[in-house]
Amino acid sequence: MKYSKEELMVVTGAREIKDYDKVLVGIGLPMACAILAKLTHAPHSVIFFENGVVDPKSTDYGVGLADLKAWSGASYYTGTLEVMGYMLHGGKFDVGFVGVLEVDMYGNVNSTIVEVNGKPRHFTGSGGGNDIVSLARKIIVITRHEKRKIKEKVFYVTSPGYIGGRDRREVGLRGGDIVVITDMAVLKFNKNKGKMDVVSIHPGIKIEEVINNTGFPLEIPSDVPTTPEPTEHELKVLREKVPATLYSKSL
Amino acid sequence: MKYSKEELMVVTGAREIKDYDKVLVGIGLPMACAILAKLTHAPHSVIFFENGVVDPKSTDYGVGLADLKAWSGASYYTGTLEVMGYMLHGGKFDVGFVGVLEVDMYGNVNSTIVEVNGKPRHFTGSGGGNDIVSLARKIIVITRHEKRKIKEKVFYVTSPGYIGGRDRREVGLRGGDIVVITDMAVLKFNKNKGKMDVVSIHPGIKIEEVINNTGFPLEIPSDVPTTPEPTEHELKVLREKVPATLYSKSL
Amino acid sequence: MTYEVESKLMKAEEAIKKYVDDGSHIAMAGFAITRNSMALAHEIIRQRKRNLKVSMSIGDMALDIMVGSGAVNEVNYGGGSLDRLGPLVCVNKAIVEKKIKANEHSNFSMLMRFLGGALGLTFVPVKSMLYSDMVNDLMRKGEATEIKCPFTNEVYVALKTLNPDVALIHAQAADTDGNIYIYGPKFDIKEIVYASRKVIVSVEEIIPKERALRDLIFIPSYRVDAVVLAPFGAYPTNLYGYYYHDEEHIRSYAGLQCREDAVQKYVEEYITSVNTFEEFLKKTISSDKLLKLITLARRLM
Amino acid sequence: MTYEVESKLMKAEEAIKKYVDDGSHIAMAGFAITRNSMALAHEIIRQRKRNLKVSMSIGDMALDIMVGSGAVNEVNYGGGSLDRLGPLVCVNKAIVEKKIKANEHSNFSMLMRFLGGALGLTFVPVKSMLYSDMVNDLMRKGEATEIKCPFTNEVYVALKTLNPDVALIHAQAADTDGNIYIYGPKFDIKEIVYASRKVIVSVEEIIPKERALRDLIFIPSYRVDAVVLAPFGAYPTNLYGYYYHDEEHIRSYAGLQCREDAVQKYVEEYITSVNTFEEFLKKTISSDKLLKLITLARRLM
Repeated sequence: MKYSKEELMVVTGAREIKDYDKVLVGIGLPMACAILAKLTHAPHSVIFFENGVVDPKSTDYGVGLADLKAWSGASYYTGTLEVMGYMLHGGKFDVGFVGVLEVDMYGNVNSTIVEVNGKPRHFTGSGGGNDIVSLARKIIVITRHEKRKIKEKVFYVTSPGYIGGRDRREVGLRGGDIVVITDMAVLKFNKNKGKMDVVSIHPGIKIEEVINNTGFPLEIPSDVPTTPEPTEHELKVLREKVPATLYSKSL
Repeated sequence: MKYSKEELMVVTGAREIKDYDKVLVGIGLPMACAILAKLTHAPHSVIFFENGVVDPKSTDYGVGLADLKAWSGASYYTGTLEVMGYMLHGGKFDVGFVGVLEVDMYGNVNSTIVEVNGKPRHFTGSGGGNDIVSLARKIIVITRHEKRKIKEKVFYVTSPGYIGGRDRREVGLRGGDIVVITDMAVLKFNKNKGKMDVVSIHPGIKIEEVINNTGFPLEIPSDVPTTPEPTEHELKVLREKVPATLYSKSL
Repeated sequence: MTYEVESKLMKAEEAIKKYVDDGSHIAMAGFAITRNSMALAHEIIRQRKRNLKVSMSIGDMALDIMVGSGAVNEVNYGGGSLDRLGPLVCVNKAIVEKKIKANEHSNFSMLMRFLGGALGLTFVPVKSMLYSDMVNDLMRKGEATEIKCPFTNEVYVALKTLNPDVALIHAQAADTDGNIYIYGPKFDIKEIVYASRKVIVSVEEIIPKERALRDLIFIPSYRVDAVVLAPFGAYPTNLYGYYYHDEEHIRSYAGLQCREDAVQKYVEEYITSVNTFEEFLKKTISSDKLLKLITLARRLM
Repeated sequence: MTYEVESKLMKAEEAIKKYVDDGSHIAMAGFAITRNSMALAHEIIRQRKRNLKVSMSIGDMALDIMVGSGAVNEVNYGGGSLDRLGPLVCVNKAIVEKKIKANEHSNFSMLMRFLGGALGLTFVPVKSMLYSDMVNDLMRKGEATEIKCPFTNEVYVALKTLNPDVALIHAQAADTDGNIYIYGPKFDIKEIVYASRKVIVSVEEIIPKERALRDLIFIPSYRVDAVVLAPFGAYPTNLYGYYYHDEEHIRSYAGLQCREDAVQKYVEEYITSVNTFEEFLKKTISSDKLLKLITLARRLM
């Protein structure tokens, strides 16, 4: 069965979610991952927005976390204290997704400010992003694979990764492992190398493409694993039940 | 108009409450004070229980804060975080009443444990008492005037008064002045003397009676003020509208 | 049709077996003579759990009878009583006789220890308890210390936060999705529920989701591990909107004065000689009195 | 018959005059394109308040237009946007051009600064923001510092708490006793309301106390200083259960890119050339569109 790169990314992200996981998401690809997981292998997972919306069941998630369309069918409405405090800061989120402008070789995330043509340009800022990266048990970053996005050093550290290439817990952070899912590969932190490293390359993507589109040096062995393809069932559920507006053309 | 000593105590306590005050009470004499104030000079005062009941309007307050009778007609139900946290610890209570087993010359309050016939006997403990004494803008203690209750030194400091006779703010406490209303007199802290002192004696009570029934030395001048008597209006409202079970025979 | 709640629905016996061990740290949210987790406390006593540590803001009858039965060896609490029906006879006696390790607090200090635990903090600052004998004792035990505000240099008490193994809550209702409804004052229920690792909620009734108002959900389904259907599960204490307390029964309990033989007799007569809380109710309360308590509570809503 | 709410009921004009001064510290609880305190923000701009400091967890359109109009010189916030309808054009530009002092936080850090303020603490510990450039900046400014847990020695960020002069909240309803009802997600409204010295709440409607459910009260009457009746008072942003956002209007606002002339024109056209928010609505939105936004929001409840 053929599939788009976005479909592969959603499936890859969904597989990071286990049954009964509590998952903190934003609208877009992350929400598609969470919905797909819930409709396939993780029926008891629970989806949260940082503003207090729990387990919405909509057909159209609109333009973001503040869109009433994204809240429709929620099982519970609460507030920031309960979601970001008791759940996230309390160590109860298994998976958190974050959007990024840039991510670097230490997993540091920038969602605040970048240089465009040599001039600083300010974007959204942290929102719950820093909280998620600092505190969720597993952090998933979904991004397009480009040199200007996957860098040696981010322009601004909104959320800290593996500080100085060290284990996150060692330096007092509570956030767990950071998984970067791009349209070319999956990257995780490699303890021995002290930096982010490719753990699998998507089907059809060449090693050189990944190296050439990454802003820091990567050493990828020729026997690097291939990212598992979506199953027919996953693709069927994704196409039939997950709103395409969440992930198609969303890169 | 004749009145009982309990009636005088209720009226004296009620007068400590100003209009618009937020008042934290327990069942018994304190509740009678709060209701009387609200029905006379402080119609906009708001009455709170530490468990989250706000402004009950009952005809029978039953046996305590946990009696459903005491909650009847409440305008709002919330929890401990809002009442003891946001309101009390947040510095928003103008008046707090506390029950005591003993109070001493520094205003220290014991509601935990006393010696009975040389053996320790444990009672209620702090509950919200310590929080009130530590944090309310004005603290009112209502007690029978006896040597074993108004002492030189309490057996156990549940709630701190004027530590070592010093100003409470100076030592880092946030609670305001402590007013002790007994069946004989009103006592407040005297900065110059560094201890609790009589500010007025109830009508008909002799100076010697007060001195003899107090467990620490008092110097009471012969021109000590007399506690103002209840007005006819106060007595009328008290007798007609405040449940007598709250204050009669409650000492 | 199956409902989500069914996957968590169990008898008190099973819930206590599954989630409470000897030595467990238990949190409860009763308050004096209201909303006591009585059905769950009875089951703990019936299963003869030992060396329990109980943390609660205001001690109640459930705590007292657990202490009286010998199930408890440590208590974190903020004081407590049976209101004017009596003192916590067994707790008070156990403290004086040093049969339990009692860590005394103010009400708000206990709340903050739970709040901090819920928030994943390892300490919380409070202004309560400064210069009290309570804090002196807690400091000796390593549960508290002094801390200064790094900005103002103001002195605070720093308290260790609490993450009990299991919370025992008695609530008015669950819905068929497993969400919990708490009516009336909320005490510290939310903080306890999020501070604790596991959460057992006994409820008066299970209502269809369609009849429940989403805005009234107090504990979301995802936070609840076991739902125990226990009508009159707070008896003889009261439950807002559902039943008034049984003054006679509580007074007679308080009258035992925690004399060992008397308390043991109470435990035998009412708890260990029966198999379930339902049997206790059947044995203890007439339908006539039950209806009176229900009617009065409804009138007081 | 007079109702308690009447003593606090006032026009937006009066409420802002009474409680907001030049230099005031304002807290708001909007979130991107939902529940913005738009009627109150318009009034602030109309009264040409200056040098305001605004604190809010997630920046929204109300904040952006206040910054764009020149009313604000300092912002504490946790990031923000108009969701995918656009960025906070004026806030982003003002930060880059250093026209405002911007103190950036994470969402939860802002919440904790409010929670701490509500609790009367002078500092709060958080694990968020460690090793970030945000905390470096906040430390330079004296708003944050590092602190260690006195029990575990674990490192935390200590944040100064916030006690804004006035909170601006937009709510669905007040009742005739002056209690406030918030439906849908609650964000950080409770913490902001208790952290702030004064509280202005604009509401869609005032409902008879008898029709209101006491268990749904979210802000009690005693905590509210002014109630402003402002139907559609969050427009063009949305309000749960009441109306959907006006995508066209917000997109066109975001399209101004905060070019000075364009924003000034927007402010003149929609805010300062009218006397009230009602006039703005009359001028801006057709009854046809209004009904569509209402209908859609009701369907999405």
